[in-house]
Amino acid sequence: MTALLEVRDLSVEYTARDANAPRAVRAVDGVSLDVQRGETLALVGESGSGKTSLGRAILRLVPAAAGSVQFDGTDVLALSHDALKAFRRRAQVVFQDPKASLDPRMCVGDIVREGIDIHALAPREAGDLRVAHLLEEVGLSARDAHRFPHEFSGGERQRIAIARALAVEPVFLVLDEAVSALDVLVRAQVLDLLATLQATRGLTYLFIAHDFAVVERIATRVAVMQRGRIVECAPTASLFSAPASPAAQALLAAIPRIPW
Amino acid sequence: MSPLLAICGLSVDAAGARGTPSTPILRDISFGMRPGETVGLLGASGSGKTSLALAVLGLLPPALRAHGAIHFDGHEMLSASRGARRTLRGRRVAMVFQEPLSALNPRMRIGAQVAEVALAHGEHNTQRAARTALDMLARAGLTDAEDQARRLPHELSGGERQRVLLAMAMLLAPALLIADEPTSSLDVTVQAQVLALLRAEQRQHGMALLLVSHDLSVIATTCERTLVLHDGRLVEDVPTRQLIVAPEHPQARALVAAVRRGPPPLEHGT
Amino acid sequence: MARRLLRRFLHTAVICAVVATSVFVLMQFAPGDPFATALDGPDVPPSVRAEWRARYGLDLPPTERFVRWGIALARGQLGYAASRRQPVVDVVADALPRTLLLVGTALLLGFAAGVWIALLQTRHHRRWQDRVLGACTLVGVAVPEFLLALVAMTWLGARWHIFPVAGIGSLGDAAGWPLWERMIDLAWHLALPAGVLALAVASRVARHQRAALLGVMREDFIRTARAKGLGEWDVLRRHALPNAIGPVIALLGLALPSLVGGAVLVERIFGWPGMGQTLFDALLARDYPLVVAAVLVATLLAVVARTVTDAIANAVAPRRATGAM
Amino acid sequence: MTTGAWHHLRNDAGARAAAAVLAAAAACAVLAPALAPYDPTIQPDPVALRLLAPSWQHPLGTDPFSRDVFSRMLHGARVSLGVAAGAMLLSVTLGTALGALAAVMGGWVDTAVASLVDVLIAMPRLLVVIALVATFGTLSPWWLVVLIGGSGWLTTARIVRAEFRDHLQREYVVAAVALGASRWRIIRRHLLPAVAPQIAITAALALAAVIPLEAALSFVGFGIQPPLPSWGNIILDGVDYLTSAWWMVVFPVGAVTITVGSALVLADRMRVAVGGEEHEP
Amino acid sequence: MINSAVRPAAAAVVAVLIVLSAACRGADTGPSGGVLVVSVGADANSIFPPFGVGTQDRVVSELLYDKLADIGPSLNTIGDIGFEPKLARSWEWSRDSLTITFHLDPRARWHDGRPVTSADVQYAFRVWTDSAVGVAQRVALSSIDSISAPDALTARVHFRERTPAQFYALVYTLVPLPAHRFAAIADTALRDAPEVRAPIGSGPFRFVSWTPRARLELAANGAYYTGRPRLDGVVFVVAAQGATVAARLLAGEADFLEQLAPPDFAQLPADGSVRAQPYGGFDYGFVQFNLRDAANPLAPHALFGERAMRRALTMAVNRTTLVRSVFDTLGRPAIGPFSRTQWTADTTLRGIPFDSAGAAHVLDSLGWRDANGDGVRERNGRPLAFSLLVPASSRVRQTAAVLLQAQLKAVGVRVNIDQVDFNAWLDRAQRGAFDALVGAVRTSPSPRGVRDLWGTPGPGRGAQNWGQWSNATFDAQVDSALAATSTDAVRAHFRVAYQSAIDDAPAIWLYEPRLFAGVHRRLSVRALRPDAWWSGVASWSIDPAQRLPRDRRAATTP
Repeated sequence: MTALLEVRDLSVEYTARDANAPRAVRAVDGVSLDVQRGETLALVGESGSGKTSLGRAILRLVPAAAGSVQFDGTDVLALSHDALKAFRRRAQVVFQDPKASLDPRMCVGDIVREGIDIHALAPREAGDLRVAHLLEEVGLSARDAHRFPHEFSGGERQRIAIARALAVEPVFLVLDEAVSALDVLVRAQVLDLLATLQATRGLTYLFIAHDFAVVERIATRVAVMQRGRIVECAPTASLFSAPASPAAQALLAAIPRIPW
Repeated sequence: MSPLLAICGLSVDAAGARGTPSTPILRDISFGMRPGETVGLLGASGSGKTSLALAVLGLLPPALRAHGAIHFDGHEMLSASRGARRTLRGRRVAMVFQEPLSALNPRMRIGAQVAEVALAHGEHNTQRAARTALDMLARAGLTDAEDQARRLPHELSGGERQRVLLAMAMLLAPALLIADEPTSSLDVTVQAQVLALLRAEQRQHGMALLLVSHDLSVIATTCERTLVLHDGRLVEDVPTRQLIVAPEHPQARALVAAVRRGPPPLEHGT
Repeated sequence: MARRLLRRFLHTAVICAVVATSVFVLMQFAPGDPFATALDGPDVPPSVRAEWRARYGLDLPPTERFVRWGIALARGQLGYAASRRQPVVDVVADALPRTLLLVGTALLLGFAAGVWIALLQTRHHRRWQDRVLGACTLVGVAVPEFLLALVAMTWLGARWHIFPVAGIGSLGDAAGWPLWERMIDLAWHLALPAGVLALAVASRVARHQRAALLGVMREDFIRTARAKGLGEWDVLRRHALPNAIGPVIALLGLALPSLVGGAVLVERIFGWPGMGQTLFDALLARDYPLVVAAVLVATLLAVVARTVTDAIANAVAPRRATGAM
Repeated sequence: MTTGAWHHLRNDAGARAAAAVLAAAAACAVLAPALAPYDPTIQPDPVALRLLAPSWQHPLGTDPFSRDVFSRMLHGARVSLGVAAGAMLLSVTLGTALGALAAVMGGWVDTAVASLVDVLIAMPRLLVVIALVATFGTLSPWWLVVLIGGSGWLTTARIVRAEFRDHLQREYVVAAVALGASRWRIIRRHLLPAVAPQIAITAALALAAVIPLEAALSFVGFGIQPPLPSWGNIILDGVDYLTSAWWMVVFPVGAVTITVGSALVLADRMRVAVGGEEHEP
Repeated sequence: MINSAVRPAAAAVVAVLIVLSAACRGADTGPSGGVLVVSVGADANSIFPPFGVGTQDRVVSELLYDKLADIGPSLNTIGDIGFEPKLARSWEWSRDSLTITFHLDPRARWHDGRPVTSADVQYAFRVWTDSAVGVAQRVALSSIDSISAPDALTARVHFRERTPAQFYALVYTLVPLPAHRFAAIADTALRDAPEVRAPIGSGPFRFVSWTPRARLELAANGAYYTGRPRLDGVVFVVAAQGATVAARLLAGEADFLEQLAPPDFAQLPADGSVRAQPYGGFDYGFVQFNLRDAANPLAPHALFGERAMRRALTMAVNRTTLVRSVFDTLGRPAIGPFSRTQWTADTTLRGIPFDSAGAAHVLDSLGWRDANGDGVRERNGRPLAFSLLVPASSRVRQTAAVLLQAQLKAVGVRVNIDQVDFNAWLDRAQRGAFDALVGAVRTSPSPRGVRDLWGTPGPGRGAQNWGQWSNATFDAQVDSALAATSTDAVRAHFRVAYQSAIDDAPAIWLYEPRLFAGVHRRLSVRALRPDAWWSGVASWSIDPAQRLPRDRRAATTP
């Protein structure tokens, strides 16, 4: 079976508006990676290492400067308008800051059903039912559909964001620092939820994080990024026991250990 | 030894909009700190940790009202005059904030920002203040301090900024340092360095440290004693070791469990 | 840096070309010509009118006139102001310094006063000082400038003789006075027109500055400054103001054209023949070389003012590095 | 506007007072024919009854044509506020459309709109309107709306463009893009509601700018044609009598000031409601 | 326009002032020194006589330049009766009246000290008549063939034809110019030459400085041939806003204001520091009907083509009320196409009386009836409405229009006021693109102007007859009047002409303002000549006891 996602030599550039002249900054520099169906590939690196850009380029949320992205056999970077819309049903994203990623002016029900409406997946009442279902699936209550994001805690908001992503029934989720902004307590709960969803829905995750501590629990494999490149990619267990790159070693050393 | 800080029955309320009842943020908090003691304040977000820290400095937002008593260094902070509180802040009690970027004045050179602490507390010689600031910046682990002092905050990395904040807080060797989530916005690798610096400074000057965090692993490495705050109430006040071994309150137990659990038994794919 | 200046220059040139062309085209649709008043007499035969039109090229087809005018303009020849019987350059050279003086004084005074008011208001936020000053600035923005000018002229000038009613300087042997006396005389004549404009500027600046200051006062670094043990005035002056003044300066640069617009009526009322009045008269006289020149000068001034204020604003408050990319 | 901001605004005494004043002014305008004791154009006796001081018959006095100033003020509200509201709506709509277009389309559209704004913002609005009025000769109130409105969209366009660009970067919009939402849907469902408070603020500011503009235009003789009363031409009728018949100037100027002030206060309070205005002691 | 409360007081002031000013007239000797400050609303455009057009141009240029002779207090324009010698000490006519020989005053000097010679008269004639220079009033000298200079102090003017007003036309238009200064400048370049902005004249005052749109300063010409003026200087201070112009006088910053507006009377200081001095004016205002269709000049106007309609509208207007409202006591209803100050004026003519019932009756009989009850009459479904073109520059005319609008509304006529800026107003008036307009003229002392204003448009007449009114009787009588040489004959012909104009109603003759100059207490003025208040400035004086710092200036003798 081929990989669900094949990224080859992907580069992303930004125009930095410096004081003097605009100059191109290469955020992602020739990255290649595969994500197998049903696995969780963790992408770890310090801030500014280009992991977020990589994730967004894969979803075509930012333009790629070079390279290719094959998703389930089709070239994502060459998709037509309609095909792109179809692709967006299959690949979804959850962002780091649950406060910023939810439209504060929409009630939770509307947020979650936006994808259903865009892709015309269900008529009015059936849509409501689906929204209720989704909310319950992520650990909220159907009644929460009428409330607004600001009435929820951080963890709950992230659940809403997950429900929104799941509404279009994707097979692939980019979790862009999806738990980084959460308290340790909530973080564990959301990670549990993600694990459960992966199990029940057969999802594939690209899990972006800056912290080995969270990755350890959820990832099948870990890719370590540094300055736009992937410096190491290995199964979780082997990476944790024998990190090869200095970047991975530093990250590993930084996990706070409680002196039991 | 007489306590450095004694908080008795502290409550903080958010004044509600007209007509609506006020919401309690902190309820009836009491604890004390001896000079040189390191205390962790553990709690989930929204538990009122930051409000407690700000209340000690008398920096609560105007919408928040505090009741009870905060005795610090021979003063009653809640009833003290503005001037009296002002002279204590920065000199006897200092604070390090969570977001080092936003906590620094974006258009003031960092050297000047550090030196300002000295100038605000009786130092009139600007050059001497600048020199003190440079020494402190160097001690805080800022490489090439003289050059860095001339920079603006956005030209520094996150870890460097937090060192600047720490230098600012430590400049006049306060009796009490309050660190509010000093590491949570930093990269993991930098977190460890900043915590190490904090511990080193605390030990060298023998000041008291109140470390506020939601992460027990941060507190556990630094503090002798841990307070657990839940929903505005103090639910645990025990030595850290005891908390880790035998947390009593359910919330405390959850917080401990969150960092204690190893990798979960996940079944990958099929 | 050179490239940026060049870009800016080209941008300005394009703006000027667009402005000049549109004004020229607009003026073609306006009925009447610069000699309407001059030739409005029973003993002026049509032949004389035709001669006059021919003299200033008004009898040419518009396209040809446009081409000729464009070429002359590109060469830097602003032409002849038929309604004023002077070269346009002379008219502008006469009026521009006066407007610069008036608007410049008003701007500086108003800005300083406005910032000061805003500082006071922020210091005493939500107390009576804030409310009283807030009410004053509100009225200062809401009352039409021309009325303020009329009231000032009527009472402070004509009734109470505190300031001269109008004019740009004293009569008599003023020309022979020593420099400093002439400066004082000028300031005395400038007081009312500049004062009225400054009042308007101060009110606007104070309102924006107050809002900006309050915005900054919510920032974390203000809390840091307080945690250092700084007094409130120091916090305001040293930390809040430098971070809040940039947008207000930039805004002032944007507001300059409207200030010039308000200056038209103020100049008229106080007999202060500056650019605003020149442009107004030229518009009514259909003196398009003068209109185009005045509009160009106004445009250039606005562009320069914006460049300068943007530069100041940038220097005062360098853009904060935006967190992630 | 978020519900929070809306709630905040509704509980704000200043905002409520300002809104009440504006509503009252609007009510005067709408109900002018019913409220006005006299026909605003009728001249009972332009010799004996001219420039009468306020009295029970004429609460705000009479003008140099013996017309009732109170009735003219009420009918003037109709014209002045009508023109102002029309011009405000036009300029805000135009500004929102162009600003949104520039932000969403980017590229040359953005450059074109930004350049246009750059050009127009350099010219004094009063003079632009005077030039246009002089060109077109007499203007009906409708044309005045078009001219004033057409020259006032710059601020809104700038703000909408900046806000749109800001929101386009935010994660909730990126999330919508990731869901496959079309541009139009993003504008309609996310950006416009997000920027609506800013648009409302610029609308209030536009209103505050337009009312004095009409007055200034009347003052130089290019405003609403007589005998139709507007606040501006009531001031013009009275400006020669500043010292002898104060009522001719005080009331219309007062009306202009209070209306403009209310619009400004409303804009302020909206800004506070949206952005919060909290200040630590 | 005066507040009703102060009106009686103002009337009393006016009465007293008339007496006072009469008393002043006698004072020929008086103190010298002091600077006269005149507050004006419009700056001069050109102070060089040939290029002057506006009133202010004339004011300044006539203080700077002397004419050959000046019109006398009688303002007669026929022959040379009453004319006073100026640069020309004397003159004589040839027997056929086709030549007038002027003898220049040998004492006359230009401001630079050079004598005034006959070559200067010749040069002036060339400037006025050369189309390369393009002087607007060229046509006024069209009857002059040439000017010869038998010697330096004799200028002989040769006319092509004799006309009653040939002397007036010559001396009132042609002003000797300093040939030695300008002859080197090509005629085509003269207009824009910088020299004309700082001219050298022959008059009682010499040019000092000019800050356009702000102030223009003149100083006494110490070498003036009839003696130095009493004033040390004259300064004109300019402000565009009417209120400011008046405020300057009222605040004592200026000594003189040509014309007080009605609202100014309410503001005259209680201490009497400023008085109002009446003098006659040559102004009258009217509503002119366009007898041709605004869109098609060949077709008659749908309303005003009918004489009965014009008369009916005239009948509907209560001019007494209108004038009282606009001017209070400072104006009078106009009688016909002339001003009462003109010597050809006739106050005994039959006007069309105010009679709104009569007007309604005529309109009814013309078929204009208000069938739909909207207050406006209709005929064949077309409402009785027209637009009235008003210049935004004139408050008086705007006010008159608003009053007129209300009065005509009362008889079921809807007037739409079309207020445009002066330039557009003039453009539309000249193109005939209007229904009716509110016009006002300031005529010259000569009755000739009436032919251009109201004569049938065509060669030599009707240049400003924008309403295209045409009346053969009027034309013939005006021609006869202007050809007549006896004043009685002139009056008789004009009487018939005026009456035919009044009866035919090409316009509603609205008002004639009385002029009141504002004069500060410290200033003594002579009688103000209706056509030129400035004619006697050289003999005005300022009370030495009331000198101000602004009167101090360097010695004025060159």
